[in-house]
Amino acid sequence: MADAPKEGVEVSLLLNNISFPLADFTLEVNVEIRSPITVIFGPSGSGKTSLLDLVAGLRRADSAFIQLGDEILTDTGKDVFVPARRRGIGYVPQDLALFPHLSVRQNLLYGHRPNGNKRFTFDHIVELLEIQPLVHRGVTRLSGGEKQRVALARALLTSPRLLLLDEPLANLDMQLKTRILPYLARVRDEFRVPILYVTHDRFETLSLADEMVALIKGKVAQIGPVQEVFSRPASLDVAGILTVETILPGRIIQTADDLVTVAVGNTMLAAVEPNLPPGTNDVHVCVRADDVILLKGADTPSSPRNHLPSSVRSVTREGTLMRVELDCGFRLAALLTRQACEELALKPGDRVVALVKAPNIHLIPR
Amino acid sequence: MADAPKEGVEVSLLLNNISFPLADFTLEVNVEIRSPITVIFGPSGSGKTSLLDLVAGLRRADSAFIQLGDEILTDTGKDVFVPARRRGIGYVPQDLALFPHLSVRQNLLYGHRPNGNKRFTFDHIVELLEIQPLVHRGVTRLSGGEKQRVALARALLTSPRLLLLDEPLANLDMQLKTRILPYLARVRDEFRVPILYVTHDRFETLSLADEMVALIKGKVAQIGPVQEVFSRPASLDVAGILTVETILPGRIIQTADDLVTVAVGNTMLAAVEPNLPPGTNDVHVCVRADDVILLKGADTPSSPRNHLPSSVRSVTREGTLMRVELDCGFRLAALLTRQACEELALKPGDRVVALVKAPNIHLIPR
Amino acid sequence: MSAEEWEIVWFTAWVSALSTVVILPFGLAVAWLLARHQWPGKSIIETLISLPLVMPPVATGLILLKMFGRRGAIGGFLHDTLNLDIVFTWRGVLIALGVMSFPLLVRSARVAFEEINPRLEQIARTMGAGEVRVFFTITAPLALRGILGGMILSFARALGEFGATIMVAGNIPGQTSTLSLSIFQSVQLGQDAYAFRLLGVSTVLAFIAVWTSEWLMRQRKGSK
Amino acid sequence: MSAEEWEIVWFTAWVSALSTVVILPFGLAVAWLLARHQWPGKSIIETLISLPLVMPPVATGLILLKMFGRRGAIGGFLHDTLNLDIVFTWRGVLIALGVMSFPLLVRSARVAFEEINPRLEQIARTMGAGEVRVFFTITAPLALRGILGGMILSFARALGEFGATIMVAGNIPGQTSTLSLSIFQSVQLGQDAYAFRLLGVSTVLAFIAVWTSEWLMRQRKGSK
Amino acid sequence: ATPTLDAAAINVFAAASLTDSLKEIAAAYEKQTGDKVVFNFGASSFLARQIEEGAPAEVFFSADEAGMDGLEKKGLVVKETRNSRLSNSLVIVVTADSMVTIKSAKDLAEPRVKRIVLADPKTVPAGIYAREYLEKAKLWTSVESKIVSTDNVRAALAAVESGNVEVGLVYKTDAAISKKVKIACEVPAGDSPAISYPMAVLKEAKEPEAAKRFLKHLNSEEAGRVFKKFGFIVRN
Ligand SMILES: Nc1ncnc2c1ncn2[C@@H]1O[C@H](COP(=O)(O)OP(=O)(O)OP(=O)(O)O)[C@@H](O)[C@H]1O
Ligand SMILES: Nc1ncnc2c1ncn2[C@@H]1O[C@H](COP(=O)(O)OP(=O)(O)OP(=O)(O)O)[C@@H](O)[C@H]1O
Ligand SMILES: [Mg+2]
Ligand SMILES: [Mg+2]
Repeated sequence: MADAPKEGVEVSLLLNNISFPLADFTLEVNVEIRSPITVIFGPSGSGKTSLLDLVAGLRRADSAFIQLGDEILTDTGKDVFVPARRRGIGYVPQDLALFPHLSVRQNLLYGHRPNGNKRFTFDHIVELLEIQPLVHRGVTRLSGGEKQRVALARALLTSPRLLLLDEPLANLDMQLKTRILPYLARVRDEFRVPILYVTHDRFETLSLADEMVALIKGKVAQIGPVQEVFSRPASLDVAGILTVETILPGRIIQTADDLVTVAVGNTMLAAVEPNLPPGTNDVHVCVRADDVILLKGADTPSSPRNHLPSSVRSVTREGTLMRVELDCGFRLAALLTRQACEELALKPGDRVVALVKAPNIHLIPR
Repeated sequence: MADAPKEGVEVSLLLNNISFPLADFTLEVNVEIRSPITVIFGPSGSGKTSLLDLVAGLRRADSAFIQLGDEILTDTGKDVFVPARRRGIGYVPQDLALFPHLSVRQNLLYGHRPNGNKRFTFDHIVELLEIQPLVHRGVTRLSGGEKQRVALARALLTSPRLLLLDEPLANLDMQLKTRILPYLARVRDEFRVPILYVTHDRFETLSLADEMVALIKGKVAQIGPVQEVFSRPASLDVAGILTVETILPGRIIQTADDLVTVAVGNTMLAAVEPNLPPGTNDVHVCVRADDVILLKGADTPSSPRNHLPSSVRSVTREGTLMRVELDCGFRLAALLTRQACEELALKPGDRVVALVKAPNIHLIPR
Repeated sequence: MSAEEWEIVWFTAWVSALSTVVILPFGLAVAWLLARHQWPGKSIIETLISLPLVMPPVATGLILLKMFGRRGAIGGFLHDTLNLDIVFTWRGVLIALGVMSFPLLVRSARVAFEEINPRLEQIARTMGAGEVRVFFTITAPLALRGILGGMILSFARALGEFGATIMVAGNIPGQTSTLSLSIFQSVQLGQDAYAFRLLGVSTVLAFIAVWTSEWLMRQRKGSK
Repeated sequence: MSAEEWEIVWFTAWVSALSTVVILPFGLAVAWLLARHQWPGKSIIETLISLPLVMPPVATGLILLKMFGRRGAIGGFLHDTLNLDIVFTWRGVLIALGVMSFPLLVRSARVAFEEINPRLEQIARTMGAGEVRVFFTITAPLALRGILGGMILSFARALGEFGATIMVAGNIPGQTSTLSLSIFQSVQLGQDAYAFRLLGVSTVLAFIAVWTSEWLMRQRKGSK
Repeated sequence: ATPTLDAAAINVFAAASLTDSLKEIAAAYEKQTGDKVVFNFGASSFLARQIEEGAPAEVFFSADEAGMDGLEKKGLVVKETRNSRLSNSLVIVVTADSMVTIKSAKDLAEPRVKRIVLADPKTVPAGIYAREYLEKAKLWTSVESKIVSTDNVRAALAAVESGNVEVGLVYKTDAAISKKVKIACEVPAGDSPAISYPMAVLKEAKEPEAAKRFLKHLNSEEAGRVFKKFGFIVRN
């Protein structure tokens, strides 16, 4: 709120030395967040909600240093702990926590601070989130998705300087999602409100986020731009939560600058992997199914590209797409649009060529 | 439970004459469900949860006739109302309703009825849903996704003869989802337990469901096999909730058997639409973005296929895919894999040809 | 303390606890009916239940004496059939204490029942649990705090009850004499020091009850 | 009813309601402290608060008389500085009723506070609400049922209170005589019919209280 | 009435057993003199304690001498005004339809009498006198285990009414309260201890003169007639 409008959203959220014991492990985080929308991605029970609670000041860590912009919110070393009500942080918790004794309208107005921006008025937000017909109802008489929208609107209306969203769209239909997501982007851009966004949803992540933090068992397994994390998961665990479809054991045969040749079984693959520690020999070879292109017939071989003659093992529906399992000496999965699949008239037993660009083959040291 | 095992899951769930007033509209349903897994799909607040409540016997409708297999569960006309506890229906409600005073284990065992099938024992379900480390904890000390899994396991362990799942995977990560979905399919096949599945998620719907019921404002807008509903939404509303990307006003020029020629602006499109009411003139023309194929350069014109020379307006990320907005006299959206997009090296201003098969152009009377 | 005093303390603790336990099932049943069902005239029943609170204890005592005396309807029946005397025995004390604390238990339990999310009970039913099982495994445990609160109030009230007890059970040393009656007597005699000593004992009993209930709640929280 | 009886009814209703209202802020504050904070010796404070329930009313009355009498610390001070007499005036009745019903209010409110999902209060704080606002807009409304329950109990107890009142305020017709005291007197004099008539009036007052609280709860439900 | 004590009124703290008679006397007195008499009836021991704690009373009318003695020792009584004119007698009551025949107190010791109800023999005057009488008659040790004590007369009568207690020992004036009990026998005046109702003006009285006037009236012939009507023994 207090920030003077600058070019772009300048965020700086420091989460240093955080140590917070949970049931089975300790949440240990040490990151600096600078991107306007950061997705916290991680499997169920990895500590995402707990982390947001610490940032919001709802739980107290054993040790923590949390700084938002210039203000130190928590510093256990110096016994600094700004109470939740002075943090100016909007929070949509996973359980929503709507006030059951208040009407929708009263919920929305509870922390409402008009901030002078005509495009983000009460009426506008209520309209955008399609809450209008509900405003005079009690919140106990809402459907799951309606509750979620009210909780989101309520947090937005407090004109926060940081938004914490804990799976805010999990119960919404695609139509609403696709309408709300750009709006959140606008909140970031026009309002200059940075967002920490917890989600499991690839669609939401890829559509919205700039950076992402992969949290696994309370530890930050990777942090970086979304595309980078998706294409170059830092570890098998991260690859797992991103559902990288093909992960195979490989052995490095040769390294020439960034170009690495790996053997998977008897097949040689070319990979571009600048960051391998020297002396690495055994690696996991990761290939995302949507990085695999299928061709029938030959293709002009061009470097750096891997040509893998394969046979189709199975073709199955996966969401809107088709998943093709291939055998090319090892098992490889490819994702195609339904149309592309029909074009190729793929059926089990067919011979095809699978193309994978070298930069799309990612190596994780074993 | 009581049903003798037959070939395939033979389900018959009759929901007749249901009339149940809700806040803004009345839930009115009249369907017969015969497929093993039926997804109830509908926008937020359309009455999905209310419908499940009626089936489970947790709320009473003004009028309803509900029959599962041979047994009449509700018949308001004859004052029949089998109480919830005798319906043998497993329910995972949207709010989960875990018993907060019991441990995870006690929650799971609450309604546990071992049914002799070795592959669906307590241990097996607990392992599959990755609940093992949680069993001795209190349910208040679980993360959102952990709660969801416990609720699902709890319902499965009652060996129900019908499962009602209300967005059971909304808070789970993809990795878990892709592991649990096939399991639900197995529950259906091996257990012969039919499932009514409420979700907003296209991925879950397409991966799992046989039939789907599109519920809009309390009315069944469409019912049919999933692929059919997705490719031939019965109305604009249904097209909307399925997020059909392109919807344009068109005028029918000519009808020859099933082959219909429509004019959208100055462009003529060929559509295959067997079910148009005679005399229809004005229609909505619907094209799903993933039914649009893009080519650079020419393609052998083949019938029935529409060739639309267009220029690229924008290329944006959408989830795992790329969304390409085209101008071909009207606006048209196409969804491509990232690879395909890179292959074509698409950038705004490029000239491409958009291909849409006639059967993929769907007409809804205006 | 003298042996006689110990006897009084022991009797008081025991009869107060017993009265609380005895009224528990009835109190919970009534509270449940009030919380879960709507019927015309509910407010009237509620008012009737709170009567022992509203009436001065002597009046309650007098009514009980009339009912449970040998010439009373209930007392006469019990005397004739079971040769059981209620009034002027420890049973009279029990009844007086129970009746006087009943409204406290009912009101607390009722509020607790009403606060329970009905969804939990519904889901328990879908899992095949009948009303009885739902009550004992879901409703009652979830209302535990309120029920315990009501029991504490009842027990405390029983410890302090005087007016109805002396009416129904008299003050028979070694038989119906409770701490409260002894304190009353000492106060009347101006033996304030002694009265305060007995008060101290009452307070200790109350403390034990309060502490036990806190401990129970902590146990439950810890076990989760 | 005679004018005199009306006067008693009116005085009783008024002083009982007033005592309930007067103890409300203190009761809620104490209940909140007990519910929300852990401190060593909490059980002791709790026990002390329930003492007026545990002690026979006469003992409570005597202690109050000693404190608020002209020779007592508080009473003497008030008499000397403000020329205000407490005992044997309606103020004495008020204090006796308030003290006697205090534990009922505290216990009910405390349980209600403890049942509130702390998440709701936390989220209210993230929206900038300070402790006071959180209490009045979230905590208290969510605990309404328990608070109302406690108020009903307090009011009913005030209607029925006898032992402490007669000690602190005497039974002075037209001045400190409440329904309870009048009923006691009539019972003592064997005027049972009259006593029952007054009991009927008490019951009506209790009914009004019960019905009002039910109505308030319904209002709230309806408004949602 | 204003809810404070009226300074001009005479506040009389009197034993509960005097309620009816005093009310009648005061009604006439108020009419005659215009003075206002305000009563606080209760158990004598309570009234004494209340006066000790500074209760605003002009006149104390106790049911036994002990209560008055305590106050006098503490210097709260105007000594010269103290007098005891009223007396009472003890009676043994049984239920109106009782088959139990009690001819004298000696019968109380017999096994057919299982319970005897008294007002509290330690604190309530009626009980104290009853005990003193039984002790004097050498019966106390044999009946002590049968004693049920209550805190007031009505409770004692109700106990007899209930049928669970065969006999009660109460004041003659109180026996009339209940129509369901009857007097089985009276304790002869000579056998019973000297029952007396002392009255006095109190030192802290705000209206000592009015109080003395009222006390004088209570000692009058006219008042005596009323007391007699209610069964009291009036000594001259
Ligand atoms: N207890 C209730 N009383 C009256 N109306 C209700 C109640 N609960 C929900 N509604 C309304 O009924 C409609 C349908 O609610 P329902 O919960 O069935 O929707 P839903 O399809 O499950 O939505 P969602 O996907 O958001 O969970 C909504 O408009 C909702 O506001
Ligand atoms: N109150 C609590 N006390 C102790 N441990 C808890 C508590 N709440 C949750 N946990 C545990 O801490 C871990 C992290 O929980 P958290 O809620 O932060 O997970 P999450 O990443 O948000 O998961 P989800 O995506 O399922 O919501 C889990 O193992 C959970 O069981
Ligand atoms: Mg979470
Ligand atoms: Mg729903």
